[in-house]
Amino acid sequence: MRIEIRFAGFGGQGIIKSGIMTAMAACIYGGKHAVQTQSYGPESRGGACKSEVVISYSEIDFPKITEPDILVLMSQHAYNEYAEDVKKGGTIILDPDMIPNEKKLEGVKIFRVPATRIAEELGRTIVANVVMLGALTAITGVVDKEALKEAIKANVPKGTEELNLKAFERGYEYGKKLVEG
Amino acid sequence: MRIEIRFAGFGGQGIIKSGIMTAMAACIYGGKHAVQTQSYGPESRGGACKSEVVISYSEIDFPKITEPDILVLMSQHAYNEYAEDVKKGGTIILDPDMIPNEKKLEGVKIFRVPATRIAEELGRTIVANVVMLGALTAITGVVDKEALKEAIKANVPKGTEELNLKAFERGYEYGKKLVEG
Amino acid sequence: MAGAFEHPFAVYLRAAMIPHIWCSGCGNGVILNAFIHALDELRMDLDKFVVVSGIGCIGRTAGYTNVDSFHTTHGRAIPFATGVKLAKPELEVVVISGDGDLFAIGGNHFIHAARRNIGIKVICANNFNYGMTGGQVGPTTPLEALTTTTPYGNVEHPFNLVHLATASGATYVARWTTLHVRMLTMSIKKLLQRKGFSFIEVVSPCPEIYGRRNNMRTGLEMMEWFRKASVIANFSDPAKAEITPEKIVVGEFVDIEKPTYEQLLYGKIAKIVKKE
Amino acid sequence: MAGAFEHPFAVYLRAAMIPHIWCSGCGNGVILNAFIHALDELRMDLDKFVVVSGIGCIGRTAGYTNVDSFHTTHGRAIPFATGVKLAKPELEVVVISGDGDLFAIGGNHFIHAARRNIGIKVICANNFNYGMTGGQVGPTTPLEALTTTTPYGNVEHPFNLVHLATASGATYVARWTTLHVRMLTMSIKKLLQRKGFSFIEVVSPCPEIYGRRNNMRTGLEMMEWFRKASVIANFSDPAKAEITPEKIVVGEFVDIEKPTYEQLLYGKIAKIVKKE
Amino acid sequence: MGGDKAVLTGVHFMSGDIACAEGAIAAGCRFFAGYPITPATEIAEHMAARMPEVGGIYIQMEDEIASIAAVIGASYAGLKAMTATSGPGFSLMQENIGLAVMTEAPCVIVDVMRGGPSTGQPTLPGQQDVMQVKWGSHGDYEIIALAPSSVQEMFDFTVEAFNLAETYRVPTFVMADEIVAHMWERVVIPPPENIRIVNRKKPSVSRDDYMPFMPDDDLVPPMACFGEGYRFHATGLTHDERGYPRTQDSEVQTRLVQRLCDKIRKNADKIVRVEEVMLDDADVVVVAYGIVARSALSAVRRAREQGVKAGLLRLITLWPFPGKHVAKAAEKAKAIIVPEMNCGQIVREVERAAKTTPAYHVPKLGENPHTPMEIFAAIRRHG
Amino acid sequence: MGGDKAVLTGVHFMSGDIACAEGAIAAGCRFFAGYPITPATEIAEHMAARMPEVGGIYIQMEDEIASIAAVIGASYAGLKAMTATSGPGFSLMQENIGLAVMTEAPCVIVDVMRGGPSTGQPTLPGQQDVMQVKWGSHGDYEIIALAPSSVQEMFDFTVEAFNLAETYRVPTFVMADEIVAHMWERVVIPPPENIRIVNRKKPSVSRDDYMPFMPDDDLVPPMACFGEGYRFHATGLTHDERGYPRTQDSEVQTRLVQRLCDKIRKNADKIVRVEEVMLDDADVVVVAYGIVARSALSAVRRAREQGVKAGLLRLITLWPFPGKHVAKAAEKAKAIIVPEMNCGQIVREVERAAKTTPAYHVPKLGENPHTPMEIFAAIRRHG
Amino acid sequence: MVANFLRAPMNEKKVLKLKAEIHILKDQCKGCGFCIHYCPKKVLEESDEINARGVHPPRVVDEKNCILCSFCTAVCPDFAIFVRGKQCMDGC
Amino acid sequence: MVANFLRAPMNEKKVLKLKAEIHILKDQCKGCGFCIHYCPKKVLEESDEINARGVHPPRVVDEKNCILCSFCTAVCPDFAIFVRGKQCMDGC
Ligand SMILES: Cc1ncc(C[n+]2csc(CCOP(=O)(O)OP(=O)(O)O)c2C)c(N)n1
Ligand SMILES: Cc1ncc(C[n+]2csc(CCOP(=O)(O)OP(=O)(O)O)c2C)c(N)n1
Ligand code: SF4
Ligand code: SF4
Ligand code: SF4
Ligand code: SF4
Repeated sequence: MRIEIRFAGFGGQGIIKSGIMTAMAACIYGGKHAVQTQSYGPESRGGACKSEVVISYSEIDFPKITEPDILVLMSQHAYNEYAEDVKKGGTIILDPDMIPNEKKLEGVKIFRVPATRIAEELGRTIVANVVMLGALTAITGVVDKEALKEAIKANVPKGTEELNLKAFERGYEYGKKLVEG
Repeated sequence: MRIEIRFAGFGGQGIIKSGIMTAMAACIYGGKHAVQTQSYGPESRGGACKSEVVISYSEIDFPKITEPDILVLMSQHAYNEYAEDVKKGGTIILDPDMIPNEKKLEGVKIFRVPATRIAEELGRTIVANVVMLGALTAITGVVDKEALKEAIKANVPKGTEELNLKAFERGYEYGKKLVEG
Repeated sequence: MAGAFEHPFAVYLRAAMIPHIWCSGCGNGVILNAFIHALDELRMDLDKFVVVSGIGCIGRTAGYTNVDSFHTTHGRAIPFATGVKLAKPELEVVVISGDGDLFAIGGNHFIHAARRNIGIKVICANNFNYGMTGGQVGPTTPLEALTTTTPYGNVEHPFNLVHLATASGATYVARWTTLHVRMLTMSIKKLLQRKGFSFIEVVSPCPEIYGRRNNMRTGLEMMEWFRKASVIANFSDPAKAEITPEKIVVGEFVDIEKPTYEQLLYGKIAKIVKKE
Repeated sequence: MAGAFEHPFAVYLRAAMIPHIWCSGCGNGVILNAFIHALDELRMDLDKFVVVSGIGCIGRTAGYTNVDSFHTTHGRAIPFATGVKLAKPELEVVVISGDGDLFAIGGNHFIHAARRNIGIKVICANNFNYGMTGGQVGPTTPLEALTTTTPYGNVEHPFNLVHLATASGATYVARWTTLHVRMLTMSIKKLLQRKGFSFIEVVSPCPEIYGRRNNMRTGLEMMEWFRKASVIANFSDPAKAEITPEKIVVGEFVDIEKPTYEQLLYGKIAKIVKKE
Repeated sequence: MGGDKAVLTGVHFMSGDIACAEGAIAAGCRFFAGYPITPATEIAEHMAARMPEVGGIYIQMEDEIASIAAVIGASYAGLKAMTATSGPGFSLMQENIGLAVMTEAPCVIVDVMRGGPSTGQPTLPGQQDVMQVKWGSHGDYEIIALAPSSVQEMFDFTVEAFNLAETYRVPTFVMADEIVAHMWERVVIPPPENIRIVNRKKPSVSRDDYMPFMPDDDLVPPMACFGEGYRFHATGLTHDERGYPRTQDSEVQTRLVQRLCDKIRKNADKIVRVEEVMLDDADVVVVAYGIVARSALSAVRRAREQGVKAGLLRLITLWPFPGKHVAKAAEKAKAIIVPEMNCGQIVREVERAAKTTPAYHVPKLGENPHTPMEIFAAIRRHG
Repeated sequence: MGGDKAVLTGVHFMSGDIACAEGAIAAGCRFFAGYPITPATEIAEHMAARMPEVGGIYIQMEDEIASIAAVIGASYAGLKAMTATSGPGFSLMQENIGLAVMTEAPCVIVDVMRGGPSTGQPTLPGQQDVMQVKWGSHGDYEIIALAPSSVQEMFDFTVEAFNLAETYRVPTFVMADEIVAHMWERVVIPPPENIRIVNRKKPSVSRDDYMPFMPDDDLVPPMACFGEGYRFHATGLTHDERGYPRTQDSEVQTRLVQRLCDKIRKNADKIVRVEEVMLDDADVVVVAYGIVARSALSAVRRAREQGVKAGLLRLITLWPFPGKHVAKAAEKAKAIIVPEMNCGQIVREVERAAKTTPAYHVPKLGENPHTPMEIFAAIRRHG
Repeated sequence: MVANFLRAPMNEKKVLKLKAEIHILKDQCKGCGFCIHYCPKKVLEESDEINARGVHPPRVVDEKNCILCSFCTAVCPDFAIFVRGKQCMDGC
Repeated sequence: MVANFLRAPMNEKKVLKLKAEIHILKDQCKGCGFCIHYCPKKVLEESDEINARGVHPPRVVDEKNCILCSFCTAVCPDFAIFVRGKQCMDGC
């Protein structure tokens, strides 16, 4: 089993951290093999940015993604660039507020999580990525919920653990609802 | 025919120029092939210094000296280093005032030309090398006298031509006397 | 090319390269704006105008200005510009680059170009750190400031750039902040009209990278610091032109005449060529 | 090793490397002499003493002094010394090198070490040109001087090294000529006793290479120029410390206290290590 | 000083750059001088945070030239020292890498390769400096260079690099790439007692007898350091065994430069490391290193699944080049495939060693290494 | 400007360094930026005296990095430009040589090789930078390098270097050595009309249509210069045909870097030059270049006199490497002898090309090149 | 000159007045707030709208207060705002 | 201290005087003339002798005039001259 996940958005949205936390959860707290790689441009903020995670039961040779099973998209640009890359039958989770223009995609499961809005409600837009992680966990089960919570605690700035866990839960609930319809 | 000449002394004695003038005389004004190479140390003045000339009727491949036919030596250090390199039957021209300690050498023609003293008499120690060139010409005939005079004129600082030609003549006469016994 | 957007300065910009890469609230855009403003007011001949930058956030400037332009390696804008200026002295050659580019890796070229009085013009965006590489300490970072490579506080004394430029021999030296857009534009106009090596330091907000770590999370907060701390002291002693949390001394510090390198050099050449 | 010759300073020298390579009348030997004199008077612990030089005639100094010594590449004496000093702050680290080495190719390292106030000591032999490579123009060559690469007269304005050092942040700055052997020795003693980045420029004759082309054929003639032109002006404005045919301003210019880089750094380290 | 904090024994999830920094600290590195550059900056940043905790020195110099010079200085002052950079900075370091070679200063230099030439693609990977690391400085010399393929190896090989540097008194290189450096993976840091640490040989003679460049039988001279009372001299000029300049002597030059080369060449069998996978009966041999070796392994496995007798020769040391291993593998093989993230570099060494067995280069530039499929296709094509 | 004084038609007795400077001036070089270093200093000194006479610029920069940067600047401003240095300075130039490659700035760089590594033996010769010239900068690239054997060739090859630089928009190197540079020999400077001069292609389109990095069929883009009204941009970053940075695009990187390599590789047959002496029936082939080729010629002649079928393949272009010529010579030969003033550099390329024909390296360091006898002995040994 | 940054002609007695035309290139704006904050007449404010870059560009509160100082134009890092003076009769 | 550059103890009342002992290491000398020229008491002059380096080293004209200022020692670039004060009774 090899699962490929791509997170994409723009610099400043915590895209890269999302990948790291997911991979770490799968690996350190989940006992699987996992690797995270990334790609970003010259802009310090606002540039296109992506983070790729491969999770597997066996050792991972090729660490990059060829055909993502899951896409987590947080900007229009990311959507335009990557939405069509997803594997047949794969999953796209996106923030509809950041992606006003969707095109028609066939054979793909699409979940719309207004992560930025939820994060704003929590008082810090910056945790939108963690909201997304919650939704990702609920929707795909690709990583264990508790494992991801551990990974979040290990990766966010001291003092913001609670806020982040709350964001995660909010995302998780939102995702749950979407799956359960 | 390939003739190898080595000039050696210390920095500031005009050793390198001597080689250039000799080679230039042989080549430009003498119609032969000639090449000059050099070697010197880190000292701007006073360091060991040598200048090598190869003269030939045919094109010169290897431009360095393996066994000099002629040595022109102007310091004790140069004498100690090189005197024994000379080809059997070869010629050494040296300045005895600069080389107080000579060892016994067999099968070599030795000519002692007090070039520095003669140059001092002419008022400029700096022309000792040109005195030596005069003696070299007279003793070995390896370059044509007029050719060397042309080379000297082309190479010494403007305004010093006369002094240098005088030095050359003095060396030439001294050498002549030595050969003619 | 112009008209891709309708700002009156659009013709001065390469539309395909805009939007620029700079963060929201970054001072680099303000500097570019002031620079173009000065070009515009002086009606410079853009066919005889060269912008050279090194590597860094502000180093992208060369790519944005719609004139002959070159984006050198990190730190080498000044010697490249020197080559251009000497080869074609009729060109106006302006270097726009960062404090890291010009004064860390490129410091030697700066002091030598100033010493020689090469007629190039240098505008430095001083944002107190290396923006492009994510906010490391640089030669202008204040003591005790936090950066990614001074997590326990900076132990390096920063340069006083106007003092250094003066001691190196620059003939025009000024410092402004990005809040002083009017003075800055006026100063850039002077810089472009001087003959000799001329230098303007622009204290500039880098909110995303520097500000964030030092309690100024937005460009506005940094601009407010500039507003509160700035003291204009024209032609005061460059040695005393400090930048501290409380005080940023700005103004013009040097404005003198001295024969340029290219004047002296072409003077010699003219004499020698004539002699032949 | 000592005793190969019987001068009282012989123990400070590596006998196998003497005689040095310097020309008759070269000031480098005078500087070495004054340096050893200062070491001797201060009874420095020679086991805790490092001399670092770059490339050039004076750069051979490291090889002559009988202490731990390193002869770096051209221009890199200061960053090498920085590595030594930070790694073992208990060592006294002195850089002795040329104006070309320290201020042409190495200029950037100088201004940054001064800025950081690294506790290394720098002595620069300023002989107005590159001696080792046969006398090319350098950053200290006077305007209009003749060198092998300025056959029509120099068009580059020279640095004022004491001004540059001051503007860069040096805490001790002095200039002497090789004729001022007493003051120079006293000054080197001070330099060795200061904590911060300290700098002495020694104006020094290079008769064979520089003097010859500029109407001073011997060391004596150059020393006579120094004698006639020198004006001692202690703690005068470094900006005005000129070197012209008529006037050589010498003296001490700066002598201040400021925490050194290694004090600040080791201070931080001590706190952090303790915290654990 | 800082013993406990030095080796972070345990299981971690780290980026390659951080693992590299931790490897250095575990190996005993206590001096880091550098200048920020993508994608090596995080090594510096991590060192800046960690060095003070272990009583070590972090200094950010004014450029890369100063960084390597300071590293050599610290090495001579007795510390294990390192710097990290990427292509543009690596090019700037070349002159003083030569100084480290000539003065036999043990030190470690990490080059995190990005897309070149020139400023190129700062945030994308490359394997374009693998010839430069051998030939980038003027003059003849030999160095040691390792190529990690994983975050774990960023840790392990950095430790190893220090050991090799100290053993042979030679600058030793970790030739990483942007992917390996920025990638996050699991890293296991062993307890200190399980990490092999080598320290430079010290002189056993008195000051008067000490000759800083007199080699032992292994061609490596014991190394005194500044402040230890040996009062010795070192220079980048050609020097005799005492360290004194001998710029006119051909014999001294021959002896010195030949030894500097030979101490690596003659010890090459001890230094060289490769990983051999299914080579015994391989018709097609893939020679790969660094991040590409992972794709290659995948491709070789797939080929075997499909009945193609493919094997992988992974180069762990790029330099000294494992020529013998290539020659051996080439003997039995019909073809050699050399996928590299460049326009053809190590393939030249492979060709040299493989003699008549043809070597096919598979170039790749930009963001991604070769996919396993791309290498598999090449195996198919030439197998 | 200065037309009459530019070409000193006639017979001269000159040093190699002076001949090189005169060659540059004859080729149209009007900008020299440099930093003194033995044994290349005399080129700078001669340029300092001569440039003003022909209306050109001589500037001594603060170091070699600045020198090459200024040369690139002057080249972009439209002048033919050059610098000259030796090993230590050459190493420092590497980063910006990469910039010249990436921005396709025609320029000439003379490296007068001395004994290395590091400061080494400043006044003695070497051939130790011949791999560095190909691999010294980070990233993939190709350059052109010529190896003169005589003072006459110091003149001729410098002219040729400018022509190649202008033709291919690539930094072109004259790899001299201390002997050739300091040696005095006869030089014949032809009348201007007999000297072939090539100037860079200029754009034939308007400003709006001009794409500064859009190649013609020969893979070389026409070059506008600053101040000509094209208002174009150039960068050391990976860029598209307009010169705009494209740092995230793998395709642009592949297209650009591959073209930069291919414009030399695919034109190699036009660029490569060798001299072949008695190769037709040669059992033993000596491959040599630079000053050593003269000894080799002598040795080959001596061998023939003694009935040994020896031949000489002299490499005039070191890069692109004349691999085809070596391969052809190797086909018939029993052995190849490669005498070099280094510890084994070009011999590696020879081995690569010669496949199974064994190549024997004859190293030599210090003051003198191999004597003809030494090479002859090697011919005997392996012949 | 391409741009036309005229200061309000305070001392002209006659007829014409300059009316400000404030142009905001919304999608260019990165939302730094400089124009809003440093407008001497508080002519601008943050809008509710979210633009292509995910920020709230400025909007004009009351164009009439604008004194055409052009500070907003000059301080905008993104060339996203500029002001033109339109001649009109008093009171238009 | 290894060296022993004492100034003449002017203010010691008693007995002893310092007699100068000028040591010239002839073959070290490069003949720059600094010591001769800058000796305040003109104690030294150029000798006729030519040394190993081909120059005329200094020689002492009159040791008695030496005031032990050691300037010659300090200014010599080649460590070729040094002065020692030897204690002796007045008049020795
Ligand atoms: C030789 C080299 N070293 C390091 C770098 C990495 N680098 C790119 S930009 C930069 C710093 C830029 O800082 P500054 O000039 O202050 O500009 P800013 O980004 O802050 O505008 C560095 C270190 C490089 N490109 N080349
Ligand atoms: C990188 C490099 N460039 C150039 C040189 C050649 N070089 C050796 S010494 C020197 C100049 C020395 O001048 P300075 O420092 O003033 O010392 P001086 O010889 O005058 O005492 C130069 C340019 C070198 N060794 N290395
Ligand atoms: S990182 Fe700083 S300097 Fe760079 S664009 Fe962002 S705010 Fe500006
Ligand atoms: S060349 Fe000049 S600096 Fe060098 S040793 Fe001679 S006099 Fe001294
Ligand atoms: S022109 Fe002046 S007054 Fe008008 S909106 Fe802009 S800043 Fe405000
Ligand atoms: S100054 Fe420009 S970028 Fe900033 S808020 Fe105003 S319009 Fe937007």
